[in-house]
Amino acid sequence: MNAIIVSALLGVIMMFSGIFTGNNKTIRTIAVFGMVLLLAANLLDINGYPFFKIETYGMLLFSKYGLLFNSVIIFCTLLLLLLSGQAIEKVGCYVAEYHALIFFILAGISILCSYNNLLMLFLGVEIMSIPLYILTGSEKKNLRGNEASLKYFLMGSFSTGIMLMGIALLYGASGSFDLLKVNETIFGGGISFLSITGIMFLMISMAFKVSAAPFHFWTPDVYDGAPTVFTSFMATIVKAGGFIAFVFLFVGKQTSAIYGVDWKLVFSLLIFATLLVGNITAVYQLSVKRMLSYSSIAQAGFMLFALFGMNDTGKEGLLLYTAAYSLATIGAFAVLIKVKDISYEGFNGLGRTQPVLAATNTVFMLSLSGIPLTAGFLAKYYMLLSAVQTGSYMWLVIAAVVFAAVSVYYYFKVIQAMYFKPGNAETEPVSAGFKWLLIIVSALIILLGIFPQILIGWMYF
Amino acid sequence: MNLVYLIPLLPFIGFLINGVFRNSLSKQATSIIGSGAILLSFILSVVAFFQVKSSGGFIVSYFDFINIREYVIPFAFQIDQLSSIFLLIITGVGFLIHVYSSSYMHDETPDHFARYFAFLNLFVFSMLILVMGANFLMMFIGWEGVGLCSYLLIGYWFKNENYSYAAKKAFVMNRIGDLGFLLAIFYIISKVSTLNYGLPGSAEPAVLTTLYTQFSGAELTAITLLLFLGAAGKSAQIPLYTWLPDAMAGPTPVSALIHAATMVTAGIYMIARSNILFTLAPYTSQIIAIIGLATAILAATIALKQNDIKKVLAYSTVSQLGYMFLGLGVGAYTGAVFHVMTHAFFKALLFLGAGSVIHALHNEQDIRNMGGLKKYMPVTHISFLLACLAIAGVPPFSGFFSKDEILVAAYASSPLLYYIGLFGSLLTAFYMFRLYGLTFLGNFRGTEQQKSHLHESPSAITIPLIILAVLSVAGGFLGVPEVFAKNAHLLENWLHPVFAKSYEAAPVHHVAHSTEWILLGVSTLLIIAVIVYAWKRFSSQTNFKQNSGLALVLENKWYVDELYDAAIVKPVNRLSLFFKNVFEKSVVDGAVNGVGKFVHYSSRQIRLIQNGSTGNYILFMVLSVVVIFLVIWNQTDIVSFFKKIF
Amino acid sequence: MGLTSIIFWGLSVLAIVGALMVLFSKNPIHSILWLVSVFFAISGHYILLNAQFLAVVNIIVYAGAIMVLFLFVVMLMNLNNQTEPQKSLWIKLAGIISGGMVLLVMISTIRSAADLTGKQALMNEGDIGLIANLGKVLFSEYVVPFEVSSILFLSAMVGAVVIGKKD
Amino acid sequence: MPIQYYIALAAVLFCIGITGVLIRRNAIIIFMCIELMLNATNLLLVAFSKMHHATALSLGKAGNAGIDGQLYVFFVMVVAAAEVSVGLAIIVMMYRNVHSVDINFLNRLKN
Amino acid sequence: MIALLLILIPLIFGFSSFAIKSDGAAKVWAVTASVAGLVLAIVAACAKTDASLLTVNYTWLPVLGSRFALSMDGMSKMLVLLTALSMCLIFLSTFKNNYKNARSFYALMMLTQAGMTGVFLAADLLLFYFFWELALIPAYFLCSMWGGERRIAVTFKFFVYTFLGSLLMLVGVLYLNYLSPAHSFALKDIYDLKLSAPQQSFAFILFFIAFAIKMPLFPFHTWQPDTYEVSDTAITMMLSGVMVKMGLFAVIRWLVPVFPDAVNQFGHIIVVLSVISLLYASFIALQQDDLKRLIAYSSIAHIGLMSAAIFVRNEVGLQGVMVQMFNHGITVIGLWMVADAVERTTGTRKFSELGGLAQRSPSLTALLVVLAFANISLPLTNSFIGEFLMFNGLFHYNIWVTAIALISIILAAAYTLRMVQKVFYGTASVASQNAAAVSKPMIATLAVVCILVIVLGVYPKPLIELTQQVTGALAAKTIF
Repeated sequence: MNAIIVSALLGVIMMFSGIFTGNNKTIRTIAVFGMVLLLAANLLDINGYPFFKIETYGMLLFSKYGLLFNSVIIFCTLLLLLLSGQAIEKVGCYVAEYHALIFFILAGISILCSYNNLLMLFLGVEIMSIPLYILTGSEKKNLRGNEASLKYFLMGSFSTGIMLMGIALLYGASGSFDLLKVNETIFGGGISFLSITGIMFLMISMAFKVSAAPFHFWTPDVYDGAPTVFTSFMATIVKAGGFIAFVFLFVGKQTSAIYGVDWKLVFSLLIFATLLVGNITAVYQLSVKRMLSYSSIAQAGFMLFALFGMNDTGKEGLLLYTAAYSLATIGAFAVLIKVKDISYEGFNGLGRTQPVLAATNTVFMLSLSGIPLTAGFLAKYYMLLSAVQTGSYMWLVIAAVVFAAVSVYYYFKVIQAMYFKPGNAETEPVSAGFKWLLIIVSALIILLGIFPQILIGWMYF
Repeated sequence: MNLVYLIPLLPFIGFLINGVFRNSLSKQATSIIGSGAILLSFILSVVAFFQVKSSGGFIVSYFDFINIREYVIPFAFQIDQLSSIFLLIITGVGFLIHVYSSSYMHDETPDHFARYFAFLNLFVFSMLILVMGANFLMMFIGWEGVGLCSYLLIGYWFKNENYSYAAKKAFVMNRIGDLGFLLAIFYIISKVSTLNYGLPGSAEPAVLTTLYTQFSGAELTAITLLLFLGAAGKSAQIPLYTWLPDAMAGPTPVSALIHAATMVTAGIYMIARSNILFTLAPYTSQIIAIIGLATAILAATIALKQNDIKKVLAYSTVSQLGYMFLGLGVGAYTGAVFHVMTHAFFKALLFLGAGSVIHALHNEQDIRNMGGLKKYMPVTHISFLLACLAIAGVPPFSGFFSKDEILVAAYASSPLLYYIGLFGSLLTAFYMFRLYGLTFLGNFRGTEQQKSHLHESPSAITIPLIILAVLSVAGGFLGVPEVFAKNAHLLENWLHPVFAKSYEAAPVHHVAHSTEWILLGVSTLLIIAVIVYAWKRFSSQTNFKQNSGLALVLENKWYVDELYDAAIVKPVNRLSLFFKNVFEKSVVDGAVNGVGKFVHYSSRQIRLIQNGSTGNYILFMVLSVVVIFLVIWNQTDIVSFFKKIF
Repeated sequence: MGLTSIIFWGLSVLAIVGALMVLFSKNPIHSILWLVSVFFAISGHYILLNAQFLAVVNIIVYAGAIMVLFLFVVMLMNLNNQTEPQKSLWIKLAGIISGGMVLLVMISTIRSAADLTGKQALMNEGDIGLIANLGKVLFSEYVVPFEVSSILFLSAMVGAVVIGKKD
Repeated sequence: MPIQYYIALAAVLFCIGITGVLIRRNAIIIFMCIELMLNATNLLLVAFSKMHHATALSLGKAGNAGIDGQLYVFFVMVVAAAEVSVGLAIIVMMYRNVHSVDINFLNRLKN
Repeated sequence: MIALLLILIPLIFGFSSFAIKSDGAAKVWAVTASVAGLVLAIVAACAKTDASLLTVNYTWLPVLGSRFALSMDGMSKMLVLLTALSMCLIFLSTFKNNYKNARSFYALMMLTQAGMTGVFLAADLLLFYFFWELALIPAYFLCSMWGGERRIAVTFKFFVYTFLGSLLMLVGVLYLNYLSPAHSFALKDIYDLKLSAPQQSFAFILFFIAFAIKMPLFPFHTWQPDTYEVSDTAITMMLSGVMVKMGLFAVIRWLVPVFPDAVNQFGHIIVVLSVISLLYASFIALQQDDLKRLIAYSSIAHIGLMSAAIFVRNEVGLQGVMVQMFNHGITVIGLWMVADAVERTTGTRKFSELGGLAQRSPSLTALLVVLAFANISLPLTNSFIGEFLMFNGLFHYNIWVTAIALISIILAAAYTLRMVQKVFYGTASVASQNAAAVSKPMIATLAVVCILVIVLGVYPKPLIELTQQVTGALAAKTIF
């Protein structure tokens, strides 16, 4: 609860800060401190110090897992602000509003981290999405931004419609929106085609939110068109929000074969399609930004394994995966923002001109491609483990690793460009603080890659 | 007895010194070290010989070469009657050739000179290991070692590409034989878990003394055939003989030492050593006899028309080796070893003599450009003549005794073998005296410049010639057949322990003395007749017309090289090129790259779906929704389908 | 067939026809007006189902506010028959077929849903749709989502400002 | 009324909405079709709400049973309103820049 | 403790090497580290089985059931020794070479060393996988940064190929972990697994592909000649001398004992594949025109034999493989040194442009000849014992397979001698005439290699004794 209220309040504060000060730096400082505050509030919540005692009538249910997930998300947002905060200023003149929207989105994600009612799910998803439409189009004169925004909006609303239809059908089958009751009715009763269809629609709309193929079409275009800093935000934090919502719908219900429906089959097809589209299409991209957006699809394919496995390993793994993936992607985008030319050629020779950027970016790429000793590896490991633990669908696991090998192709192209190709990559001026921050992020990635229990252990202490 | 290890070690030390300090040693020092080491070895060999004589053979074991749970192969030397004879031949002839070389190779620069001696020493070392080894693996070590040295020495003049090609050919062809040898070794070791020969007469479990009884007949045949394949490679028998004539690319003393006197007889040593196995495998023995004889005849026919002095000798060597195999095949092991010994003397002599000639003529090797050297090089001439007589088998020269022992044994086995063999020895007499006649008789046919430089070789060359000539003449008396005198066959008596088991297993058929007399008489007469004819014919020949018909075929060695080239070398190379350029690139790597290209291609295709049109996106999404529903409703079928596949 | 049924069928036909006309009107203004009529029909259904509050809200919010906003925008852009882009026939056909397939999927769901047989929607009675009841529940059990939706509005407001304000 | 009728009606409207999204190029019309889809679900929710109420009535514990559905509809309308405000803002912004609302012109971002 | 130090030394020295400013200092630093490593490895190899000295077992990933467990048996000792020795030889022989950005070069070399050492020491499957990859990544950077023209593409192929293999292995790891009742990765627990035949087959294939790519075995070998050709020779030495042994090691340590039934089932196919590999590579080597490619193919051939000898599953063959792993490493490093010397002095590797180098550098020629004959496993060179035992093992399996495999010794002689002939013999080509002098450290190191070749060839007992126990234990467990 702390996180929802604090982030909403901080959103309001940010809104007004724009009125009281025109200084972007001040606004950013406020935002960073606000974020720290938010993180602290959420951490306190985990440790059993909620600020507010509000009767939610079962609308929200705070679990350690959800809160922990939320903390990871907030922490990543904090890093994003620290690393790429300056880039937000360059987007447009409504810096305070952008920050406010970010906080509102976090409020939505916080809801998604603790919802226990399909209504809260719906509201959370919408609170998360609507500000994003705006952030995507925040570069108002940029036609690509406009286009991305409109595409995102149209398809997002469409998926909202699908989600509502699903919820309606579920309601029809169960008579309630309460997740527990829904589960009880539909997952415990006899065969109900109404609820199967409902769940399918819900699943499809969630798949849309996490950009799982074949509902991923918006992703590359929107990520490409949006201002890079917000792409980074969307690809990591928002995607994580989508996943946590998705996971709460399915995981932990032992739903592997309700009504004789083998959900694994559906998920396996989704995963396969996602991995295929994400990895294969990323291979041919010329722009690193677009590559990263396809990469985010590909990574989503791996994250979907948590839903496929529907077991605790999957949940733990998703937490780690989110952290690993978000850290690396935020870092990669932070570097990307600093590089003037976002095509692969723009990275040529970065290893010489900006060794720290190149080295840390290498760590990010290694983590994304799942090389051991980086968090990305153990994250993938957990995901595959959760799939293997189901004892079937080994073909999917093998397909996944084959696609992981394909993913190496495009991630390593960046490394190749930075170190092995001749060139003089031009960057914006880079401050020492930025470099140190990047180093810290890489260190975190490696630390998580060696001792994942420092994160996962929190679930159980 | 503890000094036995010095016999091979001394040459090895010589090799090391000459090899490592080749840039700082003077030629004289090099030759002293090189020859001295062999001389010391020789002396020690003599000591060893007398040790054997006084107290029988002995085995000295140093350490476990291979020591695994299943078997132990010691690094051990076995000095017995057989190996001591070979020791003497190797070190003795080896020493002479070292001395000879110190003069012959004098034109080389010091470092190459040292390299030469190092190789020569290394060769002696390997050869000694070969004959001293107490088990088949040790023999194989030496076997390969001599192959290596042969390679190094044939290719000694490495600037000449043909020479290094010949060296390579020699080594590779030997390897074909090694394949058989190795397989035989595996066969033996997997059957009896040891490779030790065992001392003759000893009861300790060893392959050749006791354990051979464990092999079945078929196994023995297999093992012996494989061993013979090895022997055929090393000793230049059909079908693996073609390397030997090419090996004449090396310096002449090398040809004398390695490709005539010692290394090529390793095959005979091997079979003689494992005689019991061969005796018990009559089928193999027959094959050996036939192949030996065939080689003898084939090589002899080729030698008839060769014009390179060394080539003639090379084919002669092949031919003589064939005789030795014939002897082995018919069970005349002593005869074979005897012939090895006498052959070592006279063939070394022939080569050294040829070397002397070549030296005098400044590397002229074509006998058509020689002639009349008799008066310029008397020592060489006389020794060469003696050697020719010896090889031709004129009594009482050494070749007579040894060759006749083999032929008589062949007769005992089958008269047909004898007749063919006799025909071969007539050919031998003919081509040897053709060689002799063209080289030493008549008038000098070379250039004036050569003529002006004609001279007898220095003493370092002539002294070995003389010693060898003496041996060629007198060596035969070590094995005087029973026909002449009872128990005069010293060698037979000496070697008897080694071959005792064979003689027990298959008693040698003795030809009646009267028959033997006839055989000896007839063969001697025929040989002398041929010699006289050849002498007459070639002492005055001056013009050499182009060969045609059979002669041309003979001159071109029955086109065997060409046949091998077309049937084996070219196809192999073509296959190799096919693998390298086509199969590897297009198929194996093509598949790998194809996957990469396919990914690229699919990437280009799949991204076309992402065509930017929102309408299409939504259309795809809607279609996917429908598909997913279809999947859900037909999931049972789909799941069972997947289960079938995976 | 009672009055309720007649009204039900009448409203349903109106809704479907209206919906179809939204699709097939060339002129965006007409589309909007047809959509308004659909909303009215749906509101009629709400009344039929005795959900008066929603019926009213639907008319006020949707038919009133939202559709007027639409109308406003369309007029602002001066869109009409001539400017209206048309998709090619094939695409249209594909769209219709796809939509039809989704319909098939949904209809077959209903037909297969055994647990729905005999279930009736309560017509013209039941007071859960009355504003008093709704209000009570909304401000007790549903107070959290109610408050949360304020965040949504705030963000939408901020968003509209960010997007709409001239730089 | 049998609930199937309502579901069918909602499904028809929903699918007409989908079809509209697919066959129109005008962003505003598409958006309207999406609103149509939302309304179809709203209708369905209300119908279900009444269905559950009826079921509860028949079991004799009516109370506020089924009221959730109607409240949900209320929230959907709220959200829809917010969405419309943002959506139209985006469309207008787009129109300002390219003077068109044709989604087929939205193809700068592809592949 | 030593086990840990063996990994830590190259790791720490490696990372600190990045920070060194001067290239010369980095060189010295690397040599120091490698010598220290060698000393440690020798100490370890000589140590009697003292658990506290040679094993390490720390908690690492409790949530996954993996521990940081290292242990050293004879095979590990031998291979660690090989690694340390190789690095020493590599650094010393290339002492005169100047690499651009030398500190990174040496740092990455040492990191690779740490990874490889870890692979040989790991007693935990997941840890093994970690090290397996840790060895690969720095190697990738090395190959991509220092080497010939096409290095980026070629190295990338190498990387993706091996990485794909490791990922398949990862699936196998997961699968084993899933099947293991204790969900443990410990070597002992993995060995104790009771798997059904289909389970074994499935996991076996996954592991085997990974290892087959690493070894490499026909038809997974195509990355290898390219990579060896384009990367700098110092790196090639490491790859070919040590890294390919990882594949063999892994087969012996993690494949054969774990999946006896599957090995039984697929063994025949793999033996055939290995023999094909052996002959095929030999055939290709026969007509190679590039010195490095020739050595590469020759290496494939040798590895093929080793693989065959493993899968014939008898103690003799296995013992041969053990010995040969070490000896092949030594020999092939020597050959690469020669290749490096040739390339650096003449500037070319093409046979068509070489020839007659013997006149220019006789010492190099002499040393090459020793190595060439070691390459064709002449007796009294180190390779002989291994090949002898392996062929003997093969013989136990099937005489015809052995006979066919033995053809390779003929081919080996043919291509190796052809190489000697083309590069060193004949008349001196332009490139040879202008050849620079070979550096002193290179000659000295080569001499050391040659001495090792001979010494181990004459007295292989230490190697056999070092690995005998492992072989016996393995044989007892799986024979077979």
